[in-house]
Amino acid sequence: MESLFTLWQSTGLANFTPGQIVMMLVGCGLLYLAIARKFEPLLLLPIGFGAILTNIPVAGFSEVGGVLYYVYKVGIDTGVFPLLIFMGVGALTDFSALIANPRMLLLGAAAQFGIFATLFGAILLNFVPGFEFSLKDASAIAIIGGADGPTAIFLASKLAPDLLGAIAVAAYSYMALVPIIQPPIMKLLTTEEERKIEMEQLRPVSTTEKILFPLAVLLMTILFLPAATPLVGMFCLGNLMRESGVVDRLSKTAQNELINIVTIFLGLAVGSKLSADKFLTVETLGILGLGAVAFGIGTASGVLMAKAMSKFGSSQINPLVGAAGVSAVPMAARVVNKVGLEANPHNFLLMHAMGPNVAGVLGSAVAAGILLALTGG
Amino acid sequence: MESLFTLWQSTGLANFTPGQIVMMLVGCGLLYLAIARKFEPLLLLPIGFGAILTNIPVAGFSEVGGVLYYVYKVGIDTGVFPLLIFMGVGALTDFSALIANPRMLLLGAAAQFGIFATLFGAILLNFVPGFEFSLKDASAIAIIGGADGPTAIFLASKLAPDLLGAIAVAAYSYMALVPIIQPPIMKLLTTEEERKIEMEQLRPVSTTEKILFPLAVLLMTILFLPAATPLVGMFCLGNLMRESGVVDRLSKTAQNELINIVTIFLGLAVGSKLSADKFLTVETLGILGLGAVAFGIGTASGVLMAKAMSKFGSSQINPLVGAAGVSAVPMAARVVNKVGLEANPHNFLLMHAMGPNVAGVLGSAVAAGILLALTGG
Amino acid sequence: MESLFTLWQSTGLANFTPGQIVMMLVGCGLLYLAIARKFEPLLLLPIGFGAILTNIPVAGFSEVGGVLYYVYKVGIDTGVFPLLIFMGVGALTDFSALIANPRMLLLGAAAQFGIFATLFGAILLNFVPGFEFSLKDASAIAIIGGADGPTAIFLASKLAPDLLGAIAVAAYSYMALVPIIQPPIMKLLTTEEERKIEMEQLRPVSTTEKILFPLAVLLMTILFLPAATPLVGMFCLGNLMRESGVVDRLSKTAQNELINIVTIFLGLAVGSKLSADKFLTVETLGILGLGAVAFGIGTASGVLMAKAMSKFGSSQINPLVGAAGVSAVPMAARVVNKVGLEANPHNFLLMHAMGPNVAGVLGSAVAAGILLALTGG
Amino acid sequence: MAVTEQLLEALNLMLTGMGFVFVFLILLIICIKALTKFAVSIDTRRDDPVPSITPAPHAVKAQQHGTPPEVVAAISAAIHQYRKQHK
Amino acid sequence: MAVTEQLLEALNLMLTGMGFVFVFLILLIICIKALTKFAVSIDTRRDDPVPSITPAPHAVKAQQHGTPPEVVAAISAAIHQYRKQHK
Amino acid sequence: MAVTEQLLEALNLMLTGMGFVFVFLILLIICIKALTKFAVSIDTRRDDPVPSITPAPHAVKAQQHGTPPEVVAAISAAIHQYRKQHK
Ligand code: NA
Ligand code: NA
Ligand code: NA
Repeated sequence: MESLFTLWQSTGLANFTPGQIVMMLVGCGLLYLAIARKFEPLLLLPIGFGAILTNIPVAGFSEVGGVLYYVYKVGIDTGVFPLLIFMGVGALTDFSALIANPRMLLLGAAAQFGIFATLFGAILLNFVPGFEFSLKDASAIAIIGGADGPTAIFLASKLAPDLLGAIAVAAYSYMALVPIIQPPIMKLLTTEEERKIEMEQLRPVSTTEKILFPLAVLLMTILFLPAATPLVGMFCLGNLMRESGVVDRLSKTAQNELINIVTIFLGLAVGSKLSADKFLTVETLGILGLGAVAFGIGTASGVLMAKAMSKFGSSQINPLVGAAGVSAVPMAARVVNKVGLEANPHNFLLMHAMGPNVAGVLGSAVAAGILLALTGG
Repeated sequence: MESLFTLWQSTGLANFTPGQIVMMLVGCGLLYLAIARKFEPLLLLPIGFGAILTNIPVAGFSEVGGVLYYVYKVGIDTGVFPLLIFMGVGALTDFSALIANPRMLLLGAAAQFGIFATLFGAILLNFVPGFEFSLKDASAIAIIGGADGPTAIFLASKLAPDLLGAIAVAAYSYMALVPIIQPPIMKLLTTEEERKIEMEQLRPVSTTEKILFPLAVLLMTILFLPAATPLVGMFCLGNLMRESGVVDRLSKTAQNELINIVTIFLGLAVGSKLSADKFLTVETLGILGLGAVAFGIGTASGVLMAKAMSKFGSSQINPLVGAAGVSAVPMAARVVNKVGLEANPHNFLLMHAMGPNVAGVLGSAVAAGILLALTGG
Repeated sequence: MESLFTLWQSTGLANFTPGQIVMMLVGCGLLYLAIARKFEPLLLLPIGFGAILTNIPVAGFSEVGGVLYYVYKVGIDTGVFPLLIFMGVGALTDFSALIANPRMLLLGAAAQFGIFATLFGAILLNFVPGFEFSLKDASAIAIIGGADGPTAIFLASKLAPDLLGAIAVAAYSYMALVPIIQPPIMKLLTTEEERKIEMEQLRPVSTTEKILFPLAVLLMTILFLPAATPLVGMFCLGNLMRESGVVDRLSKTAQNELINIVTIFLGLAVGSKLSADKFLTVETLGILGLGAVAFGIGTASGVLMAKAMSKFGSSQINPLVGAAGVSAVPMAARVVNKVGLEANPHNFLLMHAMGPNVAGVLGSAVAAGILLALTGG
Repeated sequence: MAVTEQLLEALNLMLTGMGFVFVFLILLIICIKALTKFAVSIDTRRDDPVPSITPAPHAVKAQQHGTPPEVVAAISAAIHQYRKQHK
Repeated sequence: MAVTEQLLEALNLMLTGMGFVFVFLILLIICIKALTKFAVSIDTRRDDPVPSITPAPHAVKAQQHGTPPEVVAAISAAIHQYRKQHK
Repeated sequence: MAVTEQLLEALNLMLTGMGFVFVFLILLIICIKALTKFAVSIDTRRDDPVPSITPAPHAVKAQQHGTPPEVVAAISAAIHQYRKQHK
């Protein structure tokens, strides 16, 4: 009898708190988005599953000795996991389009206005009772506008670990929602004629240029913004391994097994931050709202910048490609291509959008570095 | 001259203890079983090698600063390695046969009687002078009857770390010996006619069912036995990655590189527990004896349960498939198939035995959770 | 304005020290050797990149909390990374040539004279003002003559962590320079006639011999030099996994993904030791000089030993194969083949050189064990 | 603790544990049966009931067609090239 | 800190940050243009300007020839063997 | 410690170390020769002496037959299908 009672006391049924149930439903929702809707499944599946595991009563996944506790400590607290993802993404990224047309970096710069406007917005929210975002919090939230998962996780782990779960979930969710968020804004800010603009074909890029590119990016970052070198440096390392052509076995491993292993654990660790007490707050609502605003502003400022460049520049630019400047690689570039095809069925913008797309990755890494340097990392 | 003496003093010859030599021979024996007899080589080879390394005098593999010390600390002490293996096994397991015929879970339940009977037996052994098993020790030993390596290692690392080496070696050795241990018991408890029974073909299972299955298993475990969620949760994560079809690159990595890397280190770390002072005790003899008993009882209760179900149930069941309920995937299912073919050359039981076989994995994970919950994890 | 000033203060430009700039140029030089000259790119590329990262001002890659700090702590301080590389190299090595002709071990022994002569030379350098090498330092430097990267890193991490960066860079650089360093010495010490000697074909080797070989090597090391068992043991584990044929999936992972992952991190961690204050010293010049001497003496003593064996032994030996005894697998063996072909276009020495080549790996691991045992690990 | 007392506890553990394992797995049987019905209702609502009540699509592809079309295409191209080279 | 003060700081951060991003990426544009010239000068000095001003060689191979020669060779051998076996 | 003393120690280390390396590797030579005899005796006892005194079986397969039978089978099937599709 006594052991039956012990057994009952150790069931989940006897220990659930309402918050845990809600958070498990949130986890199930993320799994639904990942599996049924195929929204960023590589991260939302492990995040959703981690959210379920961390909210299991008694089991103690995220308490000292629990497996998610160790994974978080080793991978997120140290900042190592997002950096390894960045190395892998660097090894997966082809910068040809950007090297061929470096002016596209301006679009990647403009789209970061989503970040800085959101930072301002987050502080504005402090006028609403219940919100008390510090500048660090606001910076970590604003980075959602960078539309880059590992950058968001890296910055949040440094500036606002308590908000990490909500920030990461918002970042990946909105990245998945890019095909829904971006097209209306793109169409609102452009005319049918502008969307029909065809761009001239990109010149081929030599191997030497591709090898020198990551080194040049790293050099600039070292000179002007060392705070961004963890992110940019690992990214450039991955890209150099890819383009140098002399360490193919390392590059392949960084692109596949290593990034896969880290992705599983990163997702679980982020999910482990989705505990009821940290997530079920009014701040999460604010973060979700601000994230949507950030994406919208980023898209808009990218498009407007492209319009300005087309007007004042030497060669015509289809303003749609500006929307790819938020990053969200390669989803945003695909959306540009799709919206472009709707206006002109012979207009393939994909390659042209890859330039601003990868520029957006650099841009948000630079923005993250600035936020780290100015709000104190 | 002096340095010659220093050199002599640092040789193995000058430092061997008899126990170390015996344990190295044990390690060689495990290597022999793994290489020449192909008995569970994936684990017995690293375990055997680890046993040799840990017993080298002077080298200090398992002392602070030694490589096996770190591997053990990081992987076994934390419980992370067996959980990662479980994730990989989940990604490797196809539950179709069980979903098509869920009553097979009863066989997986019955076979766990091997565990609980052995627990009782281990305490009975305390009447013999020299044995002083606590309830925790007895629970950790009994799990050998679960015929599942990572479950045994996980539970032993929590309840009886000192016995871990002997328990793991016994578990893997008996799993390898399944083709020798099970057939006589199976034949003793069944008639020729029973062994000839053909079972109706299993219905096909939909992708939706396969995706929902790991979630359902996890839900039940959360509700009724959170203590089992580390094992069951990681297993279900692996299976969900496999069946969801949206994260194939993660699933492939979990099934291959990740599980391989962890297997090497898990084996070495388990082997590092085969030091003379921990292994060369009368308790090890008891553990080896109890393990054999556990396997026998598990097999018998699985077969008897199958006979009962066949008698009282709606459709006929070949009682041989009950033997697969001990788990030992996929060896036990293959043994069932082989013994079935001996009685009826047209009777392919392999698919039917896969149901109880994977049910046995769940059953022993549940049993491990109960033992953790009741004897204090 | 204030934030502009903060931003300026956080740029690299405002914080560079001259030493950091010099070390970054050294890192660029290593990248150049790796990429443009293809000198040992698998290690020199990550080492060079790590050297750049570690010298970035403000970023703090190698300070507590920085990613290279963690990588170094986890992988080099513990000695785990070089041991895992050794396991992978063991899984990649085919000992057939050495088993068929075990006398080649004598060449591997002779070439280690490069190590011990350099040890003496390092102490001799103490007569020059500015040098104050301890016996431990001298031992760690001398191991460069072993022409084996992981052995050098392992020993340096135990005996002289401060010199690790310079020692590793010297070891890998000279290994890359083997095609330039060795041929003149080989030609100086041999006559045209000697270089034309053709050797009899090697007998085929049975699987059983190949399986027993790593166990025999391990046994000898356990008996006579346990201090070398970390290196030799992991090497033999890798080779046993390879040859046993029963754990192919583990062997493949050890040869590919695992060694690749570790190589990336090992390189970065070694590079992180190339900080200005540790590297830009007169000692580094001494290390570079001594390393060149070590390679030269090792090559010479291998060739001379081969000449002696050919004169006094039963069968003729082409003295060129002695040069492969320094290890630097497989570069040294290829150099032997090339120099042999110059003298006799029908003389393929590659297979014959593989024997002394892998013997050199064992020889330098043994030498490392002796240095650890005698100068106190 | 006296061995007899331990024995009683072990007996208790055996009965409770074995009972719980059965209860749990019986509940799981019920759960799987419910799940199957739920899955059928989802799949029919999606209006493609036939392919979904079969093994996973990729498994089908591999079993039925033997060789995936990309491989066939690659090999066709290779054969074409081979013939050109060996004319 | 009062919210207004925070707001001022945020505004400051917005302007400085956005400005810096633009400055940085404009400098990078200049840097890339210089890099391109440098790369051309390196490549011409190496005396093989034509192939180097094209995409990476392995990419070309995969796109132009469709099937790499090793695969063709392997398949040719396989077909040969197949024919021998099926005569 | 005076440099001369260190030098003596280094000399000592050189002689002891080099001697030990030779002794160790000579013992290993003896050990390998014994091992070879032992391996032959094992292999002959297993009654299949011929294949065992050759390189590892998988290596042989790859070298002799060129293409493993599974690949041949897969390609045969692919060709069959290809022909059916292109009739
Ligand atoms: Na971005
Ligand atoms: Na079981
Ligand atoms: Na060597």
